Amino acid sequence: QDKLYIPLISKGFQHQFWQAVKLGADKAGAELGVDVTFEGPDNETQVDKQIDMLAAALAKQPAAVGIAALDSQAVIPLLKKAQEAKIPVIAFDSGVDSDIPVATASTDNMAAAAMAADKMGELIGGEGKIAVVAHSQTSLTGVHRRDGFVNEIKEKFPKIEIVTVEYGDGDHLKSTEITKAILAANPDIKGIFGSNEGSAIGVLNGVREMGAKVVVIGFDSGKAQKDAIRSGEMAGAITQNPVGIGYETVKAAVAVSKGETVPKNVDTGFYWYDKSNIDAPEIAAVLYD
Amino acid sequence: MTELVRMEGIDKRFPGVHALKSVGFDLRAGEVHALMGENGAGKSTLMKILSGVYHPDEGRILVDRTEVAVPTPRAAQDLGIGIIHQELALMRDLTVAQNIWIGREPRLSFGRLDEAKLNADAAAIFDAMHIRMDPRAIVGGLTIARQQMVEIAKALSYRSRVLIMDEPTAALNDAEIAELFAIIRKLKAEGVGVIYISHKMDEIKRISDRVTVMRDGAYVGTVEAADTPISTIISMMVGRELSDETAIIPDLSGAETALEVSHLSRGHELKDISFSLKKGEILGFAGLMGAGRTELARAIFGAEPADHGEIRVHGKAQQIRTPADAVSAGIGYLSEDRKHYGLALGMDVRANIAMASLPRYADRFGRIDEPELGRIARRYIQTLSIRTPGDRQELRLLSGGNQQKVVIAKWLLRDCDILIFDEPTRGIDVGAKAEIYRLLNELAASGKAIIVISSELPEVLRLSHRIAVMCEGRLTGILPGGASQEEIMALATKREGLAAE
Amino acid sequence: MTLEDTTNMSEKQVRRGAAQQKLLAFASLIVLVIGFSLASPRFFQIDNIMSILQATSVNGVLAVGVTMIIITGGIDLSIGTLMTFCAVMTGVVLTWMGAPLLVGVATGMATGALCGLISGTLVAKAKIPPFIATLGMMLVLKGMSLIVTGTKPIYFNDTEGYTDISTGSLVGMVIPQFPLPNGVLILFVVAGIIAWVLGRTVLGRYTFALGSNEEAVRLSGVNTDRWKMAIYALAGAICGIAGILISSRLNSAQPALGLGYELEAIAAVVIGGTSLSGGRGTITGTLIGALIMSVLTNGLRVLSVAPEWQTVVTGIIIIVAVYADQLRRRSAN
Amino acid sequence: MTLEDTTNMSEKQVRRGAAQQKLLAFASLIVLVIGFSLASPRFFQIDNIMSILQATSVNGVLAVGVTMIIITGGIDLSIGTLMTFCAVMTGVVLTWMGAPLLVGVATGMATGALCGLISGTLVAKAKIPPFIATLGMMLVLKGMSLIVTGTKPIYFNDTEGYTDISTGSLVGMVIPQFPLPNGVLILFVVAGIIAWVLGRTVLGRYTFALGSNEEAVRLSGVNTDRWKMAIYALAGAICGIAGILISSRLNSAQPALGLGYELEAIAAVVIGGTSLSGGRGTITGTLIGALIMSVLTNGLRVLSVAPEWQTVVTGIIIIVAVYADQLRRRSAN
Ligand SMILES: Nc1ncnc2c1ncn2[C@@H]1O[C@H](COP(=O)(O)OP(=O)(O)OP(=O)(O)O)[C@@H](O)[C@H]1O
Ligand SMILES: Nc1ncnc2c1ncn2[C@@H]1O[C@H](COP(=O)(O)OP(=O)(O)OP(=O)(O)O)[C@@H](O)[C@H]1O
Ligand SMILES: [Mg+2]
Ligand SMILES: [Mg+2]
Repeated sequence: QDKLYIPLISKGFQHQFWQAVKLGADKAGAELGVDVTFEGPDNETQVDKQIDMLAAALAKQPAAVGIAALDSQAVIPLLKKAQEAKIPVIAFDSGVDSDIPVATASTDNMAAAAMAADKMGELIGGEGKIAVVAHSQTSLTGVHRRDGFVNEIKEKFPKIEIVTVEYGDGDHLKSTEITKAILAANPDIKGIFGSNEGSAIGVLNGVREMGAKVVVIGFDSGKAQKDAIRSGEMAGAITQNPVGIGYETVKAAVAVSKGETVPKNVDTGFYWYDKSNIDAPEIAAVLYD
Repeated sequence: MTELVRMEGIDKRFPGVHALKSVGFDLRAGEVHALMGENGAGKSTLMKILSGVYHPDEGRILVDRTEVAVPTPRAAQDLGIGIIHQELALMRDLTVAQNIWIGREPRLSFGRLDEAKLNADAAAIFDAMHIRMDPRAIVGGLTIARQQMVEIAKALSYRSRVLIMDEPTAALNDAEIAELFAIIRKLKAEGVGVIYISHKMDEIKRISDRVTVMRDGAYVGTVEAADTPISTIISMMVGRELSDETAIIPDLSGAETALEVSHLSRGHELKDISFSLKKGEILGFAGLMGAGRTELARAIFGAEPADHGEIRVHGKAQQIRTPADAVSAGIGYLSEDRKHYGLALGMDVRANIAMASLPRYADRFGRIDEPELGRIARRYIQTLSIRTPGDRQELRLLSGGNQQKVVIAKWLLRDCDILIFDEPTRGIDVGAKAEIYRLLNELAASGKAIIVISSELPEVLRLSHRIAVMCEGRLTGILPGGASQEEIMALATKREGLAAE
Repeated sequence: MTLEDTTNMSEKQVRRGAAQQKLLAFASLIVLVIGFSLASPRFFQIDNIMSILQATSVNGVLAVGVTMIIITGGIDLSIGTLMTFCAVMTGVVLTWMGAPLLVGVATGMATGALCGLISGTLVAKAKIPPFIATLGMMLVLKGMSLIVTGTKPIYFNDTEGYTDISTGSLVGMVIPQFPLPNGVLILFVVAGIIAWVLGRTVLGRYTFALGSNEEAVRLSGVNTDRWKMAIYALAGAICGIAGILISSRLNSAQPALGLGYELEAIAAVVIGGTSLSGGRGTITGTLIGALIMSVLTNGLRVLSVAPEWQTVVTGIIIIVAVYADQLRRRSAN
Repeated sequence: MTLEDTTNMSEKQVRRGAAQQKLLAFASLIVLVIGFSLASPRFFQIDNIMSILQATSVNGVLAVGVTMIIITGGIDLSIGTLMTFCAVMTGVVLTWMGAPLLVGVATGMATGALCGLISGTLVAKAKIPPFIATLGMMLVLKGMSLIVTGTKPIYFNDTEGYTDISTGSLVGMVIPQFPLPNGVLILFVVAGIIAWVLGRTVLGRYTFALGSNEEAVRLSGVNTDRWKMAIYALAGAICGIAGILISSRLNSAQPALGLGYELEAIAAVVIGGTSLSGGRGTITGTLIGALIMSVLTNGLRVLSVAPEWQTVVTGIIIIVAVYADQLRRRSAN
């Protein structure tokens, strides 16, 4: 009668991306008959808050625990504790610098952002000015997406100039104001990349309010981005498979806790979607509102 | 005469203090009934009960011979009871007129204020009081005396049938007191009953019809003012006779100069002031309200440093830019506004007494010698007969006069060579006043140089070895001790315009 | 009479002084604007100026609301999440229940007023320190927004004209060269009304009086509790307006937004010279404070200053601006 | 004499009252702990209690530091980012320059003291309101941490024993059943020292006096500016300790961390009964406040309450706890 209990400690819970991960986790929980809880700190700087959460989760002596570490090293002492208590650990979204996790279900954010850069280069014809509105200067996803994008542009498109990289904390309004300032400072800008949902929507808003003609490339999914892509305001976006990440994490956790072996790395993949393929079944399956 | 108010068997306890012990009191229409008693006797507490601030533990209140409840200040107002609180209860960021009419602002439609009427009404009240006051002045910028005027005007504006005045003249000068008395007489004629609390004994004879005396929270008796000598009232208050002494002016010709102020000026407030003070001397400062005595003291003390001029202490020129400079040069200053500038009301008696002398009672780790401070505090509580349940009582719970004594204790403990007392006996009862006069004389005799600023001419005359008089920021003259009141008033009203003629 | 003379002189002085003061209060702002204009030709463009104003609107409205509370000597930490909650309730009424626009706007403001009233009651009746009462409300409202929406944004796609509330331009329709966004117009209207309320009405008088000496007001027979509750409720309704503005701009009610907006608004108020200990403050000051903040942010971005340096420079300039203001006040004395 | 009698009576009463008060002050905390223990058997386990204490350590240390500043009637918004900056400077000295452990710890505290001194100078000498001065510092320090580190965390892998500062257990080495983390020990030591400073030393006395009536203290001939600067500097040094604790726990200096920690610490102080208007407050209260907050957070997590409901419940309980405390104080009067 005692259901298995599996807590997932994520990097956040309010953003649509994390809600989609939660959706997948809950789905797996329902299918496999286990209790799943899902929580994360308010923002991605709160490394110690996440550690407190992990500690509270371990206190509940779960069957296994899932963690999307905000810092790849800071969680290690607690993971060691989990290991001692024989609680298997599954890493999701991004890995940790340790071999304690028995499995990792994540996306290669660098590669995903590089794909966005390729599309941007294509769409603006390989030259001109562009800008990046990233969601964080310090979080792993923020840094990886920024670097993935910037490096790819530098490598492949020497004629494209990235005029600025600004950070809007994923706050829609802040990203809007940033975009407007970028447009004011660089009226001849040709494209802007928003590195997560909040940033992308902010860029879209800013472009709209300034009445500018700019290629907007987004990241993640959500109703507003989907609508904008359908209407052509946004050229396209990269999406990961958050539902899949959540689902695979719980699935692996259950398997491990039952003593089965699981593959060490589960790459849940990423996809480019635009007006042309947004309704294709394999894309529609990884998008969320 | 018809009876307006009767209080019977009023009992009130505070933690550690039995403030009122079954006190009775009555007030008739058209009389001025003085309420007398030492500091902490319970006068203010009794009046706060009548005006709805405190609730009695026992006893009843009758207004027009019917028993009433006075749960809130509002209820008291509705019963026609108005009060001037001893501790000024003003909104410092608001203007004079706004303070007076708070809660009763004349309104236009949509909750709009009729500011013009507000100011005109306030101006009318001041006109009736024969006082010049800008209704639009911010109250926080007024001197204590003028704030007191605002309180009085506010109380008058209620047109109450019962008007309680808790030490209304503590900060006032003779001229203003005369105006106030004229107003009280007019109110009396209109049938208003006035309860009058004061520590100035001469006022009692001048204005009151009956006198009720309290001691230690208990009712002592009620007498007719006209046929009871002051000395009887005093002995009812303090339970013993007080002997009145006059100043003995010592020969200071050989004494060395302690303080020399030359050509001190600041803005419009202080104009080219020079004087000197000898060791062992008490120099009184007289002047009308706003003459600039407080400003002068604050300038010497570095609270608001002067623009020009020189201050020499024991012959040495001193740069005094802050009070800390002044204190280390050996100058102490007791402010006239104890609430804002003198005391930390949230702290206890002991801490306040020690405030200026702390480092002296600390070791090199900064650790305070609490037992010693306790002993000292209790010693001052005894010598100044400060009425408090103990040296750890928070200061805000002490009666006004007892708070004043704590400020005095603070400066006595600091033991400065030069002491400036600005209105040292404000709100202090006769018994304690005599005690303070004795203390000041002793301090002088032991070689301290003392400046006493006072609005009470008798006090200045009683204490001073010499009397400096100021008018509108100028020092208009220095008179020898024992000068007549007329001489002083002549200098106090010697305006610059007139002087030029 | 001499006294008469001095009074008059000072009266005149005071008036002239006041005019100077008002102008000088803008000094920091003007210096900033001139500085940025010299540094980048892109800064002083009509489009960018409109952006700056637009960026001021939400924070400005919040700041105006909280100015009242700060003048009473209180504080309101819940304004950011209350703004969001109002946006969410507007969304619920407009999108989920399909009510007409006006009903939605009214709901947003009513939600704000109600929550403000709750805070006010906690402060006035339960005597809970404003910091705690509104900290509690901040958390409660943050959670409530997520609960009501199921953590998903509510989009206003079906409500015709909702985005125009903030981004349309009535002024631009009359004077095409000056496309002042409606959001800014609303900010000015709200600021005007509250300035009037503070300066001319009974409510305003008690706002200052409460902050100056609450006990004295109570002793004067005023029902201080009731007035305080009214002030918190009014401030709450203004947060409701901010909620409508932000959701109209984002065309959605974002339930996770809002935290941190309170600090920005309070900063604008304090930069504008309102004292946190209550009793004094002006709406003009608050507007200037809010403008200083958005000019700074925008200007540094237009100059493409590195983001980490933007924070450093912002911090320094805020201190310097307030210091300059401090000196001005002292010398005016 | 009557007064003599009352004195004795009151002295006794006061003492008995004080003891009762002290016990009752813990009431909210105890009720919470009992409630959670009944609700979940997992809550009152030694491991979980240690987690709670460990989670209190950083916030507790920050709160102890800012308690002093709040008692003076000031506020310090920069504590969160200052903590981070101190951690960063410690990292620079230890990891980049390879200095010995003690030098690193000293650097962290010195950095804190220096920055506190700057804030204190801005407040005391330049007369900038504490809210603004420390808001400015908060931004400056936030930027500085990012600049110094190049936005990347500094790891302490090469510094032997650095993580033990916070996560090791000296107590556990003596009493194995009670593995109290060193971080908590440090919190208690810091709290003890500051409680002593506040209660027994000249600095402490002036801390209260400044908050009670600064002008009166100044007019008593005390160099208020210098004392205020000393208090801010001491509080800064304590932030330095918090920085060492958090970086030792995370084995890294995270440059983006810190924003929001100030609010949490200030909340703990105010929940603990210290008045934001200054003049009164206790370190015991602050510790209780910090514990209430971490017991709440942990308990709700152990009960697996949904995160959005966690916020709502936290908000309500904070209000209720402070209200209960309010009632207690009133009835004690
Ligand atoms: N709120 C209070 N809590 C505790 N004690 C109080 C309180 N209010 C007054 N007391 C005490 O009650 C006694 C009476 O105080 P009260 O203010 O009535 O004296 P008073 O006669 O007006 O004295 P004074 O002439 O100094 O104004 C004093 O001992 C005072 O310390
Ligand atoms: N009638 C007045 N109108 C406006 N301001 C006044 C008036 N009277 C005094 N002041 C203010 O008070 C200052 C001087 O007052 P100060 O307190 O030094 O006088 P004082 O002689 O000590 O009188 P007081 O008895 O009031 O203490 C002036 O500079 C002025 O600012
Ligand atoms: Mg009294
Ligand atoms: Mg004076």
